[in-house]
Amino acid sequence: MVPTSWYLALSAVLFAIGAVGVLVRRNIIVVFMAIELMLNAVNLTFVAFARQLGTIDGQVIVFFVMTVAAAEAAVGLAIIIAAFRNRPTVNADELAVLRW
Amino acid sequence: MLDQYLGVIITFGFAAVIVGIMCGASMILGVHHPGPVKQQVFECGNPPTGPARGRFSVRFYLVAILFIVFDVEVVFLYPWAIVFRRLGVPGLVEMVVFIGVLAAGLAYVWKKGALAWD
Amino acid sequence: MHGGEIIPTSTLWLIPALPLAGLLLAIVFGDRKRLVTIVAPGVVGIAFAVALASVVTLLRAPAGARLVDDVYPWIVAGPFRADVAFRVDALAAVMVLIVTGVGFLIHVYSVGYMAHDESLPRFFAYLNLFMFAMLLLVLADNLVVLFVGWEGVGLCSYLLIGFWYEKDENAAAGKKAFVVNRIGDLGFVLGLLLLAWSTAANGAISLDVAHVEEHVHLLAPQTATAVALLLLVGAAGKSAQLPLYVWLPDAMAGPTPVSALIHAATMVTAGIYMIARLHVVFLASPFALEVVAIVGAATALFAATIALVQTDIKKVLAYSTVSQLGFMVLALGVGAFATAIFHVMTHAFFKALLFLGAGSVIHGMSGEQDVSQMGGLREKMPITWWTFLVGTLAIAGAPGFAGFFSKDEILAHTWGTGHYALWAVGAFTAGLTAFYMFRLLFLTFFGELRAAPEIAHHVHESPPVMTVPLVILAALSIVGGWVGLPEGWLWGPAFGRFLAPVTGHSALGEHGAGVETALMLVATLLAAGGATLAYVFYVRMPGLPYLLAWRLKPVYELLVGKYWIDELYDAVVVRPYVALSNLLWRIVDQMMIDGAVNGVATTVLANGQLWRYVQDGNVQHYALVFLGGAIALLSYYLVR
Amino acid sequence: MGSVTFFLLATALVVSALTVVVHPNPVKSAMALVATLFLLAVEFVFLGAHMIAALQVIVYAGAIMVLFLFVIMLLNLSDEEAEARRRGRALFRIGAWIGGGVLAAELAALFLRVPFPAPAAPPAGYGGAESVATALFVDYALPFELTSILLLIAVIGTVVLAQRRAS
Amino acid sequence: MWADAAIAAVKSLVMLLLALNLTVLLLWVERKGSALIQDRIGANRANIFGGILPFNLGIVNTLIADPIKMFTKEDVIPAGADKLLHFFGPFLAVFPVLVTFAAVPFGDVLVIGGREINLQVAELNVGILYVLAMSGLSVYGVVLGGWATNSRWSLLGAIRGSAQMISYEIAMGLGLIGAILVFGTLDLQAIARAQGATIWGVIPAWGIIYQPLGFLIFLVAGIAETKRVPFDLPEGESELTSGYFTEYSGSKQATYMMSDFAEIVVVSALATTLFFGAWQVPYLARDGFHFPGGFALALPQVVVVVMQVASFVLKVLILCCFQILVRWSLPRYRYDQLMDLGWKTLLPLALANVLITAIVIVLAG
Repeated sequence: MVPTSWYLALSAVLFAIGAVGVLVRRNIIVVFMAIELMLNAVNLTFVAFARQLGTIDGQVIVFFVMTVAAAEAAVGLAIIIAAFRNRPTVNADELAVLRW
Repeated sequence: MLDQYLGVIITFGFAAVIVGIMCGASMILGVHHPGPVKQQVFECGNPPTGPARGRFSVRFYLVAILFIVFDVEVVFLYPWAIVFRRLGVPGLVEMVVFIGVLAAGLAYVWKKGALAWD
Repeated sequence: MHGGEIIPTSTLWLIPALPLAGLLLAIVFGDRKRLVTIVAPGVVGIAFAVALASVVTLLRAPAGARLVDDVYPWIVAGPFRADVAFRVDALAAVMVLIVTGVGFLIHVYSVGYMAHDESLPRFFAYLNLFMFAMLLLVLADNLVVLFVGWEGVGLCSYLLIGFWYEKDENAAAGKKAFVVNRIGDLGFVLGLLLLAWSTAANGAISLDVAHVEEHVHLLAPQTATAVALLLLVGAAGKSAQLPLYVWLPDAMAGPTPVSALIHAATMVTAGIYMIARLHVVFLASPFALEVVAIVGAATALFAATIALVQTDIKKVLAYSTVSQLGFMVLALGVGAFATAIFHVMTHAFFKALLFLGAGSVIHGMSGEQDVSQMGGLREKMPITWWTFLVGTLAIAGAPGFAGFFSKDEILAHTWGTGHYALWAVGAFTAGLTAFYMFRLLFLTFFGELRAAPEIAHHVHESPPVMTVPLVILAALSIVGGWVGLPEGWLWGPAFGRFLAPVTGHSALGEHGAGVETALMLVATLLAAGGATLAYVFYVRMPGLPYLLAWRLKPVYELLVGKYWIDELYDAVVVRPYVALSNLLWRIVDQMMIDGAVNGVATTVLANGQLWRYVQDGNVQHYALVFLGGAIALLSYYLVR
Repeated sequence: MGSVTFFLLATALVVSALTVVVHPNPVKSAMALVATLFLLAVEFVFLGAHMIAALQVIVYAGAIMVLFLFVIMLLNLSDEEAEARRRGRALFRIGAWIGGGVLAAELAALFLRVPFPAPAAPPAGYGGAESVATALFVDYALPFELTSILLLIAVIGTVVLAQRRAS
Repeated sequence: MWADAAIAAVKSLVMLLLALNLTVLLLWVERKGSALIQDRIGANRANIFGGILPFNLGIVNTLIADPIKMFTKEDVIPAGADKLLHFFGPFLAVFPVLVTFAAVPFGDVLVIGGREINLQVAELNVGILYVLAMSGLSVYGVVLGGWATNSRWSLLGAIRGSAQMISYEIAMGLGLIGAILVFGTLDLQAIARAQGATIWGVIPAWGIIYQPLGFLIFLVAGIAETKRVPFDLPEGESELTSGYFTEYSGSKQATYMMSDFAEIVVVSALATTLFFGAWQVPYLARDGFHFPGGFALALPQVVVVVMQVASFVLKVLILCCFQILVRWSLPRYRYDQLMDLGWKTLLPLALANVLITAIVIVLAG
């Protein structure tokens, strides 16, 4: 049986990689993917704790997290498309102006 | 609980091997004479015009979004379908509301013409 | 002395009101010169008549009486009360007659002198305004009204000195006069306030002369000294005594009638009149009196020495006036208040005469004032010559003339009260006076005319409107002295007796008549010596003065440079003052106040600039901050 | 299951996650993310969450990543490495990487320090379709209904945003 | 532990070979079938044994000559294409499809030496979800194929293809839900066994009887998923040349072709498992036939298994031929008609079907 803390450590590493992705990448879509990665790391912790506690709640919450992530991805990318239409760039720096 | 997936893993292995052979075969067996003309993108003979990866209408993107939303809906339906017999009427009511709301979403999209392929 | 009979009248206000009316008329009919030349002198003449009438009524009244005209209650502020009221007692009577009389003559003279000047109306308006202020000062029953007059004359002297303001030096002279007077006035005001404060009794603060005289005993010795000294400062400012005399020589920049009227006859005597009026205060502090005497004597000697070497005719007369004023202050200092006023009167006559004479000479010489350019004017300007001669004799103290009696009385009183050293200074100065006056006389009227040819053939006698006042003044310079004969002669010191009730008796001390006649002989000898010396220097051997000047080079330079007092004041007072204000302006204002304000602004701006980089809209920068925060939080839990 | 397989799987996961972050070409990083999600699904299976693993593949790998690929193609994104190395960014990148490393280390340290007891053997059918379904529709009925509203909002939002406005 | 692995390996090999052979067979069926339909001869050139037989069924042509030609062709990769993605395109197109067979049961239980071997490669508790997941992955094959070749037309084809696939995936998913409602489980083996029962003793309880509309939606969506006529817009379009795999040659193109047929087989297999009683032979239980009239015929266990596998293969074959028949008889849809069908008819229909089934189940108790 692999101890739960290993899974948690693994999810921590994934989360950190996602965070760095958000910071480092200049292309917003890749930043967005990094955020999805962070979300999945969190899902991993949920499932790991679900197994640790022996209850099913963790997994149900992952269920809802996925739904929220789907909705978020949909709306987020819609925003990026709308932004792209006004200013043909996906570079995070050039979208520093709070309005377009 | 691993036994369930033993078969899956093994099938993955065999399938990967078979498909790998199929895809890679011509690279190994085939002749190698790359030429500029041969490597030209095929456009019914005339030289390729415009940027290779030109942009296209946002319509497809909308379809992808709708697909996500309704895929999630389908995914919610599956577990419901399994335990429906035990849930009985309350389960039905629950699902009717769920499907009703999403049908409203579909109706909105339909009326807004997002699905109309002009 | 006090509490003489009060005769209420209601005509005294007319005396100052008439010149005021003249002023208003001059303003209204400013454009019609002929009318102004008639109205202005006329008004002063009428004022003289009214004054004469009131003096006659005073003479008929018992001794020590005074006419009081209470016009209206001017200031009523709680315990303090000041009314606009006029009084004519013996002292005021003399002064008002001098002011209106001599004033009238000078007005007439000015009509001729200023005839060709296009801003004549403005001149007469100022003159009338001056007469109004002077009469206010002289007739004031209340020291506040006196002070108003005091400031008024200061203003008019400024306006008249700077009459020809187109030239910068005239304007500068006007300003200098005004500023120095203001310094004096400051002392005067402080004196008045201290006086009012310390003589307040049973809840009533008042500056009425009567009230002050009654309550002067309340003054503690050192307060009395303080008040007296402050009043002395005021008098020194107005009557051009030693520390504050510098403005008078420069005041010659104004037209000559102005110098005659203001800087000889009337305004400069205001200080003397004020001290005489408040003699009770000075008597209360013997130390102050000593100071007054010393100041007087010192000024007299000092001014006389400078007058020896002046070449400008008006400058010589100006220093002579300062010197004579020194004599009057000396008289006050030794307690001979009546004698001082007597000298004021005689001085008014012959000094006005001399100034107007100089004016007519300048008029004739078409503006030339330098004595070295003149000479031999006896034949060309006979009347001016004769009247000028009478004036010179009078001032030098030739026996029988006005100056003789008044100056000797001063010297007698100085000796009488035991101030032997001061007497010596006084006598010596009298000798010097004779010397420089005759020097002036010989340089102007004897020898050949040294002016340039175009000026020379223009020289002519002044018109009658100028020469008639000269003749009248010459008569007065002679007759004026006979009012105050020494004891035992004919009717004796009638003038002293007349003023006694107001200014108190100044005993001649134990020596009596014999001493006075002896002193008179000594003074006359000195005067004669001075005159012959001048005759030798400037008529017999014209080269001698230059030889002497070359020999005593340093002394001569010192005198010509007027002891460099102006430069001294400039260096000691003006320059440091300017430097201080510059310092204050540059350091305190610029650096500290502005600096502080701007400093705050710049620091805020700098801060703004600094923090602007934090919020640059780049989401990823913000995310990095998030990460930092998270790490910090976690490290806390790790460490705990 | 053995820790060997865990480590193998973990390294594969970390490597694919790193490629997502590092690779300049968006399409390649997207495919790397798909691989990561797939490996995570396998992790879920190891953790006994069969249902969630299947859903993960269907929803995440199957739907969301397709959308990402669509958007990448729609916007015709070129490789990014050209301007990624802009001079001002170097310091920032290093800072970010160090920050990430420290965060990972701290979290891992915290988790590894906690003495988790060995988890009890899960009940029959744990993580299977029935158990998740019953929990979902009985205990979490309200959140279930809310997700439908959430999805409705997402649909409306997207249509409004993506439509070419009159301007 | 190793015995299980061995058995599993054998089972997966059997399944994979079954699938591959069927795919290849279909190739021939289509070539010859379409020729038969269109009254032409079809492929008959290649002939190894010099025309021993009077007629040439073209089997050699399509089953041996073509594959060999495909594998030995030069692999041309267009300029500017992404080498890695160029390889993974076809790989991801076929791999998920082959892997789906792991969940499909092809028989009941085979007893060898006391061990009951479940004739299903992997008894997955989440069977159908696994199938759905794998079918979702095949979209990447199309998308990557189009993007990798750096050609505008293939990109357009890929986008259209993937849009079509994802639109019909939902309909397919909803179609299945009706069946699951009826059977109450996701495990395909359980569903297959459930179809062994009979309704009123006579009619075999196959899915299609309970879910005729469900089957119809599933089949249509399935055909659309395979992008075969009448839905083969991505490659058949006149202006898109041959869609997203125009730039592929040699074995990669063969792989793409094969993915088509593999998907047909998968759709048929799923359809049979869910709607046509999988390996069930009417009235056949493990020990033999039990006819409604009470008449029973005992059969040895091996014969029963053979019959079950045979019935499964037969049913799949029938469905495949049906799909090929459909290809050569229906005209091609226009793209907007295609999408409208997907979104505006199939989806609402499927939702309705689900609701009706639910209500019926609740009422019927």
